[in-house]
Amino acid sequence: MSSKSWNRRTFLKAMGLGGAGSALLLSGCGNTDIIDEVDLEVRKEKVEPNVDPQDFVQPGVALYYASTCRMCPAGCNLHARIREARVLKLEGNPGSPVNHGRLCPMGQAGLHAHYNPDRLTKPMMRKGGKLVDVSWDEAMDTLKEKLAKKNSRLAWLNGATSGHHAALTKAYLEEAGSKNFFVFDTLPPAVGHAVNEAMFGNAMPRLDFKKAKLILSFGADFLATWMSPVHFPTQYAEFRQPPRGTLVVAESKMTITGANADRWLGIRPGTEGHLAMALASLLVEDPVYAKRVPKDILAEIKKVDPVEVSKITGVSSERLHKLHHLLTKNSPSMVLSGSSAEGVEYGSETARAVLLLNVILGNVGKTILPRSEAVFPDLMPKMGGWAQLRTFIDGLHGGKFDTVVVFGTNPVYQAPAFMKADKAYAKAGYRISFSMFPDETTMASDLVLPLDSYLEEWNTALPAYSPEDGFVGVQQPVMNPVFGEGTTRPFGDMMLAVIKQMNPKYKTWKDYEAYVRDSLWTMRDAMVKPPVPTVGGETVREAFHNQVLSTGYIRLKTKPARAIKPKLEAINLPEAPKANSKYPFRLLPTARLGLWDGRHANLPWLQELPDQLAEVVWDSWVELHPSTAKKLGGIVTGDVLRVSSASGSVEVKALVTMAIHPDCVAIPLGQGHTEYGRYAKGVGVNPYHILDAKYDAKTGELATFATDVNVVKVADRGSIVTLAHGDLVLENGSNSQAGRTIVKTVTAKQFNRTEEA
Amino acid sequence: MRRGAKNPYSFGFWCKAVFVVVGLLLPMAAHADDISNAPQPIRFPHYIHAGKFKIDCMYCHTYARRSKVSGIPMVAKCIGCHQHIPAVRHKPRIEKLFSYWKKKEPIPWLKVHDLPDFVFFPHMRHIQRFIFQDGRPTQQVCGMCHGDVKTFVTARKIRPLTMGWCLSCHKQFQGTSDIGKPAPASAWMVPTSTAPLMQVKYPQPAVLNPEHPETMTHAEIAKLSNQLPESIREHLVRAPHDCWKCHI
Amino acid sequence: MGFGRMLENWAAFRKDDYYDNEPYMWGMAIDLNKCIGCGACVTACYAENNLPVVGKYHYSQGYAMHWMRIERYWDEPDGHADIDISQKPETPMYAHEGTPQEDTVSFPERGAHYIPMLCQQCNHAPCEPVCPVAATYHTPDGLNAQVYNRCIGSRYCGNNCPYKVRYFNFLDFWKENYDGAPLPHPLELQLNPDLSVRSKGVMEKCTFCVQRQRDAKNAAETAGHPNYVEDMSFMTACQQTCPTRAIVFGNMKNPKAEVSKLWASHQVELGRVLQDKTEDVRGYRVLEDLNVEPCIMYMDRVRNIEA
Amino acid sequence: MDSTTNMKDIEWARINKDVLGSLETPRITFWIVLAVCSVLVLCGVAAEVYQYNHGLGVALMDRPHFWQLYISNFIFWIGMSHSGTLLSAVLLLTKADWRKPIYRFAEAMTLFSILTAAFFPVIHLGRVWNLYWVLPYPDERGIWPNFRSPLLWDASAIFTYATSSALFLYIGMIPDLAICRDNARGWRKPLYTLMSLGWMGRAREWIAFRKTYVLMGCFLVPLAVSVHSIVASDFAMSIVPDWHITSFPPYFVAGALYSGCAAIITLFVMLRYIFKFEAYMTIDILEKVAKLTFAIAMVWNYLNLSEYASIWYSNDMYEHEVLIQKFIGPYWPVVWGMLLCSTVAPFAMAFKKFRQNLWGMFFLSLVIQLGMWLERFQIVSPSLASNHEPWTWAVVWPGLIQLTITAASFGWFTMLFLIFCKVFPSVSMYEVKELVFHHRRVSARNEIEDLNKEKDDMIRAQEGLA
Amino acid sequence: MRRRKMSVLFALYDDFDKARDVVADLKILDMKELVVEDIELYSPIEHPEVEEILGDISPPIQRFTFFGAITGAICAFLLVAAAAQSMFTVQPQGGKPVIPLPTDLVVTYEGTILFGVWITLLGFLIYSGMPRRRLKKFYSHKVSEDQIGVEVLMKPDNVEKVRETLLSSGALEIREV
Repeated sequence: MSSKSWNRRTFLKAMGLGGAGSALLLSGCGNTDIIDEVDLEVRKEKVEPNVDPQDFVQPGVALYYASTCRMCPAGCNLHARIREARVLKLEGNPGSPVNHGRLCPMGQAGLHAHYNPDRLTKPMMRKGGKLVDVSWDEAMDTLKEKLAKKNSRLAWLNGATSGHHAALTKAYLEEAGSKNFFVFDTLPPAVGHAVNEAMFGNAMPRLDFKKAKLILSFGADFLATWMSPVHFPTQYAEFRQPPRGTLVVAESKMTITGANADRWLGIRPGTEGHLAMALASLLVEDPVYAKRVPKDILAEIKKVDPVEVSKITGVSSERLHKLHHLLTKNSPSMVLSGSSAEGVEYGSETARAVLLLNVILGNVGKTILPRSEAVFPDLMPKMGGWAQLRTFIDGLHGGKFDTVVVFGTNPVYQAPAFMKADKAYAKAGYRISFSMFPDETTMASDLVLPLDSYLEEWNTALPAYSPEDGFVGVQQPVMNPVFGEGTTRPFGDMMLAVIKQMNPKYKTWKDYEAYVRDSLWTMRDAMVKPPVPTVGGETVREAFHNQVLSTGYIRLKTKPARAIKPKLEAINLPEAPKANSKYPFRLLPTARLGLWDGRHANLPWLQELPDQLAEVVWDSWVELHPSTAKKLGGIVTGDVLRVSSASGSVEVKALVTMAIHPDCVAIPLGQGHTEYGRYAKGVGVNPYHILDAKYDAKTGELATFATDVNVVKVADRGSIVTLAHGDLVLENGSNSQAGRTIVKTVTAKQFNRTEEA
Repeated sequence: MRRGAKNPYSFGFWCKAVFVVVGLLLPMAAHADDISNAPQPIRFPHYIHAGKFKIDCMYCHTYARRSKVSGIPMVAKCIGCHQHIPAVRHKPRIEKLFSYWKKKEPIPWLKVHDLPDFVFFPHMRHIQRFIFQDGRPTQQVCGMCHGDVKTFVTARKIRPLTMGWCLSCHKQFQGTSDIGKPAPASAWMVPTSTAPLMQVKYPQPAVLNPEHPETMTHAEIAKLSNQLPESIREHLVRAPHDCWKCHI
Repeated sequence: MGFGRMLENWAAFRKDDYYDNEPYMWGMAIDLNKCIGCGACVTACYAENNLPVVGKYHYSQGYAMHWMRIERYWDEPDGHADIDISQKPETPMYAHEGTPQEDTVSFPERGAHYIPMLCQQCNHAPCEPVCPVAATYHTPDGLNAQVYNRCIGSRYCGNNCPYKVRYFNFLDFWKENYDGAPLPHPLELQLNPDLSVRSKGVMEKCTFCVQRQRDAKNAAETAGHPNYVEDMSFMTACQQTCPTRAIVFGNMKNPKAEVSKLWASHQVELGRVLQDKTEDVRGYRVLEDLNVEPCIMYMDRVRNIEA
Repeated sequence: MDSTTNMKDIEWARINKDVLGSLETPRITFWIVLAVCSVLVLCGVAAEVYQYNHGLGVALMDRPHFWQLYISNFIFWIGMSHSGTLLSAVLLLTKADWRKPIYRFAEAMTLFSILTAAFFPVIHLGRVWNLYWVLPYPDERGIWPNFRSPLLWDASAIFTYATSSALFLYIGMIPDLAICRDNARGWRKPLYTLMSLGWMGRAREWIAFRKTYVLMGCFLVPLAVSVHSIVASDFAMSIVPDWHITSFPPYFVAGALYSGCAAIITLFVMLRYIFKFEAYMTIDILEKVAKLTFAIAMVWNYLNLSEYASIWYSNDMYEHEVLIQKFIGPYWPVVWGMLLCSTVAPFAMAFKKFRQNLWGMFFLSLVIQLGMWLERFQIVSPSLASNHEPWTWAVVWPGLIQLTITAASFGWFTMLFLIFCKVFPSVSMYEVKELVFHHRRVSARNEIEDLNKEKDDMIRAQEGLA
Repeated sequence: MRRRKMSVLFALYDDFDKARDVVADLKILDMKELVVEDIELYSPIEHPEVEEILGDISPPIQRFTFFGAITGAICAFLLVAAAAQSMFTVQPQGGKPVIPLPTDLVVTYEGTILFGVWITLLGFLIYSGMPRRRLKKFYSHKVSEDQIGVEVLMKPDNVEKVRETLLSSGALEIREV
């Protein structure tokens, strides 16, 4: 699969032999241990020279390669630190506009995905009902036989994807003549995208944090799990510089964003829209704002009664007026709507109500900025959501698909129990899974193709939220396949091999690397500053590739964006949520920065990284407010509770915290795997499994925050493992500073006064 | 115990026992440390390369002046010369060398100078200091730690390479003063030649270090250094008197 | 020579400015106004410094080896009444009851208090004088060094550390990893060869990424300016990854370094217990009143109380 | 109640016979206790081996609790050693005769409790195999131990204390060893011959002996005080809240004497029973010891309360926290148990009836020792539990390994002590003889005075007749 | 003049007073005509009175103690403040004053006591003439039990006089060597 000519790739190969086999490398630092009696390997140390490295390769001196992070769709740009052909550390690419040289915990933990001991190393096929290892030849033959033909009954389920993976997949599906391409990813706010699309003409308009004086977020956790865990924090830092912007967060369960808010409004779940409408109605009393909305909607807004709303939401009316005052005083501002607000049956209504505030406040064009249309639409990120999974699974139930390919997502684990995803998947004729890990879906497949990690393969990746238009991140292998030649393979090589059989014009590319290099080369003319040869004796193409690869991203020329003309539609929010005596509490399946939607549960570092608010490690828990705990008969942290909804129940330990509304209980996402390797298997529970079948009316997305549950105590206090592990801390309830001034706080006024200069 | 009965565990008995045990252990201990007789994949004759042909150490161990590690020469380097030496091509070890090359495999040398893993020895610093600053002959400098390699076949560990041994040198070069204030270079540096410092060029990695601005000119450095306090400014070179220089 | 050193030591009796002539004095400034508590720094530290993963059971025993932890407090400390923590909280309606809740519900309406807690590299470090074998000591760079291969594990330093940021290898976490099995292949390939892997019975702690310092100094020396490392030419792992740039690290002997500027502008000075600060300047050092002289300055968390 | 009545008619020969008899035939209890102790020791060895192989994690300490039971045991045993010095040296210098029958085993107790205590810093180390690095010897690394560390002061103090008290014990035994030599048979003969250094009881020897003995006594008293002050400085020199207390050294010394006296009472009763020493270890000696104990108990209580008071009025946030946590925090059973055992219980000794009740005193002494052991635990743990950094507050109770090794230490001590009593005379024969001698003198003088009085009376009567 | 071999008489008494009397008698006898060379008392317990009987034989052990203590103080102080300092690289002093006074005091104190005790022991051994390889021929176990022994050293021709003196004051047993 790889060339034999001496280029950089082969340098990697030559270098990599040490890295592939063992840690015994040049410099004798391979095993690092403070006493020799304890050695990570038993053999006498060896020193293995390079065969024929490039001249810039020096044992003992670290090299940095530019690539792109694929731990989440945000697509941050990386610098990978290489020594002795092993990638040791991932840093952000300082030049990148996405992450400005910074990374989030997941980006750092990419190494553990890459070096994970549970990675699949051999292709597997289901023979006689169970998966057995097979040779690559056999696997590839089967793959070609299954895929390399016209087949309209083929279904392809993909995780959030972008760049040339997306392009290649699209190309293949066109060749195969199948329309069944589904993209499913849990966390990207599909409803919000749809509403943005309808309202502002773009799924994700650019947001200017620097300009905003006030950010009002309705459950948009933009500091952690809302699309870009790194880019938004970098912008947030600017936003907090003097003159310091104010952040107000209205949500039912505190997120990291809420934890950094100047004012956190714990409002009743599912009433974000009502709050927004109330604010709108207060605002439009001022004709300046009123004239920004068309008459019909204005009338609708005027109907809303703030006092009534403050009853519904639990936000007192003086607080409402204070908020109204803030909004009028700090302009331009920015109002964001997030997953927890949109995850209800009337999600798109809520989102529209929230985003309407931006229009009323005249933020559009100031902090909400337009985008120019994509230069290469095929490369644009495909986000997808529950709706597509739903159609996919319905199709499976209807027996519409005979061949199913799953790549980069894990429906069997993600989908709620009522969807019966596993049964549906079992119905498919032939199941092919491209995967790095033995996850639930993969273990249920017929043909399993072990993939290279994103640090081992060529690709391009576009960020889910791109700070600039026409930005393409480049991905290159930073080291050889960890498990050596003939174990794992890049997705691109396999698909290319398939397509070659269907369309000879793909034969021009030896492998996916060549394909990517060529297509990058074709982008050269569209680039803002095409690289020119700097070193003597370097052809233009060599110069292009070297510079693009060492930069790690390319910027494309874009047409100027057309200004946003908001299209407003009528908003019809339902009345306040009905009282539900059987299931009194609202279940909030909240995403964690770290485990994300569960795809990172097999990374030890992230399992050991305490949750940023609950401080719990290696476990699942359910959060309740102290008053709720009291109401349920004195539940204390650590008690085992049964959380049961109409469609199922889970048992999980309680964690009593004040940072949640008493009407709801929150269970974090990410745990509860039944497969997925030693670190993830059997840890915690998956709240998605007990979701009810409720869908957003407009977009048909699953309403993940709309499930009502009941909570009963089943067992007495067990142990719950937190960062502050001490019983003293737990018994003190909220972790208090006990009178010490460990963290001091000053007011924003003082801050601005002293640090303005 | 009955009087007069011969004590089987007499003092002499213990003496003998200890003697025997030590006699058994010593060679084992010695053997554990010394792997000079370890079977290297290729019996590389240093005495020919360094002795007969007087090839500079740093011609093969080329990383020594740039990196923490001296490095084993890449296979390509061996081939580079030997493909032009048909006279020895028939020798079995050369055949073996070429077989490695054909398979594009590294040669699994056994490590001879194996420091404990908590010891970090920067070759680069020592080469810079003794060869490029003092201008001493290479073989003499390398010989300080590696012995007279040009007489060896395969390399042997002939210096203890213990901490005391390191200190014996460092104390000497450190001068008497190690309380906070470093000794000026003149206090311990014995320039044996006035050869100008050799400029060592680092090869350009694929990308610069993250967050690393393009390297500054000496004028800029001088300007910046002038902002340092007077006492810090003068150019001082000194041997480490700080554990963290070698142990982390 | 020993005798000479003895005489010098005696001559220097009661001398306390040994390190004034040293070119480096590493310090840090952490802005709690920017810190969002995401934990990227913690993971970066795991990756850079060969920290073992201890697993759930050992974590519950308090054997966790994170050199850096992010503490999350809910309450406002005393003496900050200007922050109105006594907000009359709203009285929510329970869906399953018709009537408003009697007892008022209280939320942490000002969010959480995040503070990254790592070794403060004290200048009057309480951990240093108590080590029986001098395995922990003060480097000329003003760092609080821990020599792993000298440590015999008396754990006195750990007791004496007011910040409790010294971490002891209670078990051999590399031989008995999170589940009692040795570290599985290929995870060991990730280990950083620039510093050692600690075994059981050894105390360890944050080193300000001394391996990076060493490389930077080597580079500077090779470049011909051994006493000058450019500011930001290298960073600690936590600083480099911090998404909000809340952490700033540098050489405080260099007046032009960003960290020294921050210390100066926030009026925190090394070598004095009670800083004479003008009102409202945010700089402070945790547990300053113990006179341990930390090298890390924190800047107050900020909240807009009009909101 | 005066002991002269019974003491003076003891034949010297009988003294030899009784004490030497104790070396031959103890009660069966001796062997039972010995067996139990050796089993305990074996368990302890097993535990230590396990801990050595797996690391200290198995001892269930955690991050704030870097020190726990090992250190508190260390203090406990060091403390116990002090009473021996008190009885032998202090009472020797103050010429208190009643000490003579019991000071020998008190000294033995001193020695063996030091030997027991010396184990704990070693067991406590994370890397025991590098223990020798604390010794100041010129090694090739050119690094010496850090003498600033109170742990090294401990090392020096304990070394001095162990050797000195061993010598003191040995010197004091020489005349008795001579007696044994003269009467021993079999394997004991060469042993005693060797150890008695050819003592023949010449006047010169006696005079030199007495001088030496007194001089050593003068050394041992300040030494004992210094040793426990240094142990206290392990804590007082740190900045841990509620350790960093100026009054710790006297507090520790008082506590040491307190627990030591209790231990003496225990062993007193034990020996008296096992070796049938009723004639020498008389009830009134027990009562004297009890009075001493009671006085020391009051001193200790005073210091304890004054410590609380000083913390309370010091207005130091951190120390207040610890104090409160001590009384109402998770460690309350320990603290209240200590107060019950060693503050309330000793008041029983205020009553003469109780002081003279043999087994009552035995039980009380055990209670007091339990209390003092708890005291050591509540010095070490609660301060670490609620330290400066609220985030790391934690509670951890000692695990099985720690408890096993603790039990083993008690077994080890008792075993050594019993073996000593079996091999060497645990009652100082020559001093008892001196005691008897003086009592005879006194009674003889009384008789003579009586005779003179009678004579005078007769003379006066005759004068009256005349 | 050529010294003639001395002969020894060893008498045992059951009471210290008798022994004291016989010593007094021997002294009187010795005053009349020089017969007794030397007298030594053997007793199971210490009798402080023997000093004035046998004349002042008090050994100067306290001098040993004194010099031992001084030596110990000096050695210990040098160990910390000199040997340690000369061994220290800059590392252990960590930028702090290099003569830690409390430490010096503590270690010096302990050293003082340690050496003091040992050298006192030395003095004791020297002045009590111990350790002795074997006991004297006439040594009797009775001495270590309950009887007082009197050893008299004299010229052989005075043996008879002394013997009757010893017998006169009721010696239980007399051994001649």
